[in-house]
Amino acid sequence: MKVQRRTVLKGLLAASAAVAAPPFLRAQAAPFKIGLLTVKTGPLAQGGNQMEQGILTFLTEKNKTLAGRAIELIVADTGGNPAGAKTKASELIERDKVNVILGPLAAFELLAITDYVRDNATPLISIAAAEDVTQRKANPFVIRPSATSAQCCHAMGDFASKELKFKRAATISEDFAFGYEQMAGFQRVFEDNGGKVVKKLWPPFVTPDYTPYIAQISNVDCVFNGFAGSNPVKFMRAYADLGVKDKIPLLAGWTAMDDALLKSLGDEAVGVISAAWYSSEANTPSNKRFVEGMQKAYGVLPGGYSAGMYVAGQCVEAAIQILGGKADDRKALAEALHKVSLTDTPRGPVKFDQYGNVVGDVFIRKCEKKDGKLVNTVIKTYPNVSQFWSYDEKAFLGNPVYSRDYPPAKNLE
Amino acid sequence: MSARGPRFFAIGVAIAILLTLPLWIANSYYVNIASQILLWAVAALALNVLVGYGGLVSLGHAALFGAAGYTAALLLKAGHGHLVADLAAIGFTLFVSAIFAILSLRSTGIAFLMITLALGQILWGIAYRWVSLTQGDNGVNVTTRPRFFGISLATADAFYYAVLIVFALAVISMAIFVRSPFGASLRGTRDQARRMNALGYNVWLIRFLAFLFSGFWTGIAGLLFVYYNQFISPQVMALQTSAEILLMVISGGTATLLGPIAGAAIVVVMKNVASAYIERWNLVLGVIFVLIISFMPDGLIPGTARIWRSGWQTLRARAARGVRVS
Amino acid sequence: MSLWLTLAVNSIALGGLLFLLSAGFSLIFGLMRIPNLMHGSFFMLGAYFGVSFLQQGVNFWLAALLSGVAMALIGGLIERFLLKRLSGQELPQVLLTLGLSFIIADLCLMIWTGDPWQPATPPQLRGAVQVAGLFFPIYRLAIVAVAVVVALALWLMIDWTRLGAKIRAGVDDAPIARMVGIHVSKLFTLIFALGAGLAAFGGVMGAPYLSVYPGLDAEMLPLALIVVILGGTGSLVGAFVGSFVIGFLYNFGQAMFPDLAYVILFLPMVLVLVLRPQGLFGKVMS
Amino acid sequence: MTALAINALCKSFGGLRVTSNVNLSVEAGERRLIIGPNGAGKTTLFNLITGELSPDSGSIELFGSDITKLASRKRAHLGVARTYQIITLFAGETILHNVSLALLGLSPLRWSFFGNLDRQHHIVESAREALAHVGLETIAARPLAQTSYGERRRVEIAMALAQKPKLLLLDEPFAGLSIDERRDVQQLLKRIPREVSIVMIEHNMDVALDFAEKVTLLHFGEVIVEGTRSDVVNDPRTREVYLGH
Repeated sequence: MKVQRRTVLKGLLAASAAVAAPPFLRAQAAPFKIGLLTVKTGPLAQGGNQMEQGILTFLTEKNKTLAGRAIELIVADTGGNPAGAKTKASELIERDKVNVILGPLAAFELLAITDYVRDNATPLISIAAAEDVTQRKANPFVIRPSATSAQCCHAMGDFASKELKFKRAATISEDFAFGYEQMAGFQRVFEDNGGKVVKKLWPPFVTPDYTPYIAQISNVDCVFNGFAGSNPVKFMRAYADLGVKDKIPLLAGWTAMDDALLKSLGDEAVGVISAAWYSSEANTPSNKRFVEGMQKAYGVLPGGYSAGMYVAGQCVEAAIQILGGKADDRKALAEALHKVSLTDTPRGPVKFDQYGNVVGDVFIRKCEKKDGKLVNTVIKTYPNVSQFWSYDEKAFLGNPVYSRDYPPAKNLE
Repeated sequence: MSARGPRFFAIGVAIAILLTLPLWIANSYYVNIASQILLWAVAALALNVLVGYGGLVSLGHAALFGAAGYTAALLLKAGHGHLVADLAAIGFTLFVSAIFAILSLRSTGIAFLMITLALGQILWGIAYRWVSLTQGDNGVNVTTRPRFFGISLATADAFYYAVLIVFALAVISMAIFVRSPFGASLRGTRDQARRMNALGYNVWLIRFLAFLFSGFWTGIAGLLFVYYNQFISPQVMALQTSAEILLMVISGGTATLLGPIAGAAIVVVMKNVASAYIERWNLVLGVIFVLIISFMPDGLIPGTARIWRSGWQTLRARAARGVRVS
Repeated sequence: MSLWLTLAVNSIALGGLLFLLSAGFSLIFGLMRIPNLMHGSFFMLGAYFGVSFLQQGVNFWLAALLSGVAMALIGGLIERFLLKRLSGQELPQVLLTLGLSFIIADLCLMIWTGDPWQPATPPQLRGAVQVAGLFFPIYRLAIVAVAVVVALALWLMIDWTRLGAKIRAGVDDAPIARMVGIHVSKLFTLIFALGAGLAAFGGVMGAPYLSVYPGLDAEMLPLALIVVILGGTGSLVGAFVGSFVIGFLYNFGQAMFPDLAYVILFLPMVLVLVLRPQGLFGKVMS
Repeated sequence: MTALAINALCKSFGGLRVTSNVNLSVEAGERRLIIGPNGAGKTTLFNLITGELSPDSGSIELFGSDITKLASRKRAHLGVARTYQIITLFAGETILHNVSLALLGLSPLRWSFFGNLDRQHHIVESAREALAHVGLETIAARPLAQTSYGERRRVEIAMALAQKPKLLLLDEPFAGLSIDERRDVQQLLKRIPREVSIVMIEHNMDVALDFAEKVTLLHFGEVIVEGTRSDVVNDPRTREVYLGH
């Protein structure tokens, strides 16, 4: 804790030094360019818009000046596909010469550009969850202030087995890497605590009707779902409509019960327990500012996509502070970003492990209806959760990356 | 016949511009955009063989594009050399094209479109679901670009010239193909399939070979794509990509050499360049298509040529009148 | 046991929704030979209209009807001012309908944002039927009932009215219909409007269980295509049977062959097209 | 030698018999006229001979060899050529290109990916020759869209002739022509050498009668009368078919 505070203090000193510097020095510095890789068209635009709102809220709050540097934000729309992400990353890096990139949204977009940002030595702060980007293929230019796919799911597995005392679980998630990794994390901790995952269902990303999958669920204590985008809305309605929700409690990953999604959900979401790395209920000063700013500017309750970008903005600010005046050296910036340690962010304290992934709190929330509105009430906080959970880092990295087949599901029925 | 002079001049200017492009576009980003236009133009030219000259509208070409890209990416990842990977990619694409052709050429028109669409979706589904082979939506990274005669294609400029060479070969082969007896036969099957049969042509085989020819160049474009992005994932095989290539062909003008190239330029520029300035670029792209089709139903290139000609004639007529008056 | 029963009942429910989606598509395709690649957009836009009406406090059924009418108007205008000029030109029609679908998708994103919307199930139809351990939402059964009513209405219209006779003549042979004095041009506008309206109506009906979100258009279009291909173009019976066949294929396929989930609908489509290009109920097109 | 021998040929569409047990024998070099009212099954018979339709039963022999099961394109290579009642040309091309396509269909060159069709001299020369035969050589380069109906009829014939057929099937070559144009086409048909056997369908007896040695009357898919010109004209059944009593 002490070390953290000292870094922050040092950062603050640097900031005040920057402010105190003679005006002509500040005026000479070209604006610090932040490139935002987001999605503004197509099916993923929901999360993409929230990302943009998050960083805009942060920059507005800071009056577009971070640690004394004027900030220029350049927004690029990838269209939600890897090739688009690559082209837009090259637009930001080669044409606009940005100092740092925030984004992209989806794991498959991130994977398409990690080699590219390393080759072009541009720091990237992503909220995409692909595990290996901060594990076996850790990239010195990438940090992730949100969470790996499994980071919250480990906690969910723990909570489901230890606190809820569930013994048998089914999992359901989209048939893609984000889903595999989430379900794997849940399964690993749940089974290590004596539980059994007896059914794993993988509907395609595009599934008009989840009934064929839901109908297969029976004889379990709980169902863990990891849906993302607009899918959770569809899934949870079907889950409730088919009468399963009254019999089998539903657990969820962060994307499935994100606070920003609550306005799209109805009574079917009441009672769902979720694990998330951000809660709009969190009682930190910065979160209050953030939630207020989002309410004021957009009239919405923020969720993880916005919060992730707000935190990313804070990381950029802290890194500039660490570097004092030399924030234009991208390699140094990447190193500084790894060293960032923040005590007050909307998601709580944030620091990074040596692979660039966040170590931070994970909240277990229960969805309730208060004054006619849905809220995710925090019922337990797991502090300082690492991407490796309580496992030994070396052993963790010695295993294959989480996937559909790893860890193997030995208890399927 | 007198149109030959200006035409050669225009072609000469185009070649000069393409050859010197990286010199006066200093920024590698724009050079990369030029490479993208050329590589998509190759794909559009390939599809145009079927759509424009064969009258066979395929909505499954993204699968062929992806088949080449995946074969190359997976073989490279397995440690094979570029030559082996590329040859195998083309071979596999031809094989897939042959299967597509055998199944889809039982019909023409809308039914052909539907079969190719369904086959494309099936291949896309395989790329998505066969995770142990394709790594699903995580995609496959390609770590290196090939070297040509000792020249690395890692830089934007070098890669541009490599794509330009391939593009030029594609254009030349299309130009030869269109004029060739086989090209004439294919156009005949488009216009009067039954009569062609009665004249002694093997209509099915002509279409089959045209499909392979189209598949070959689609595969080449797929290879360029995977080397350009150094990455491939199932998204590129989705219906949207097939539709995009088809839109390039139709908006530019089917059965023309320049049309698909112009169409590719429109789509690539809108998607990648205009999107940086216009937030609702997708809407603008849609509006552009609607405008093209409203004012030039035969496509941008034939439409512009028509307007150009009639404008020229009015000008000349007006000039002639002016002379008389004075 | 209850799994199979649930799947079977749900197959029928999904079939009902698919019929609402594809009946109009089949008519447009069969009569006008237009590959209407914005049919999914009609469905999505209709659903969004419905969402907005519902937010204004409009009754659910009224919202569905209003949305259908609004979409029919839009569809009619599109046909009258854009598609009409391209009659018989397949490729320009493809370009136009795809271009319009881009526009509609982006407009929806602008107006209704990227957030998913899921209207509440109409209060009269909430709850579930419970028989012998089977639990099934009433609303989905209501969709089947609506689909059957719509099918009957369409059938009555086509088989028993003058308009229907004209449509049948038009489907069979447009030039001849024109010769015997049927105003094909007006008929086409009407059919296109009807198809658009039906899709929009279906969109509202589907909204409480599919929800509405960007990308819904691209999800629904292939389904409409598959239904019509399977059933045969221009055949109402074909669209009806095709919808339920796809409903069953989808439900049982997803549950029984999860590894084939992506191709479960396209494999039969290829099979039908290769073996019987005119579809199960279609006539041979020359 | 028999050029064309048709034995007990049958074809139905749905329940409708359009070719009913047709027997027909055309000698080498013969000119045969097939007449019959609309819907008699004349064009269907042509489609069966060229292989564009396949018969339900019966057989077709061309110069003694059975071609019943042979693909349409292979029959073209054996020397069967035809014209169409409804003009079936390549509308976007020139007259010369249309005829060149007919020639290319029988040439192995059709598979060539290289070279320019318009510069294949022997094909272009033969095409010009065929066009000269029908009197269109001066407008060979004209796009088809700019030609008259009568000229298109002649292009049809030129395409068939260009293939140097052994058996030429003419489907209503006079349909829609003016009196002058008819005379031109009559002249042109007369000039066709005797190595070519010709079967001609004509709805209108007057134009074509003097062309043929033998006439076959088809009605509802059946051969009603067959014989010399006068035999058929004078046969009461002919009158019944044509005048309806």
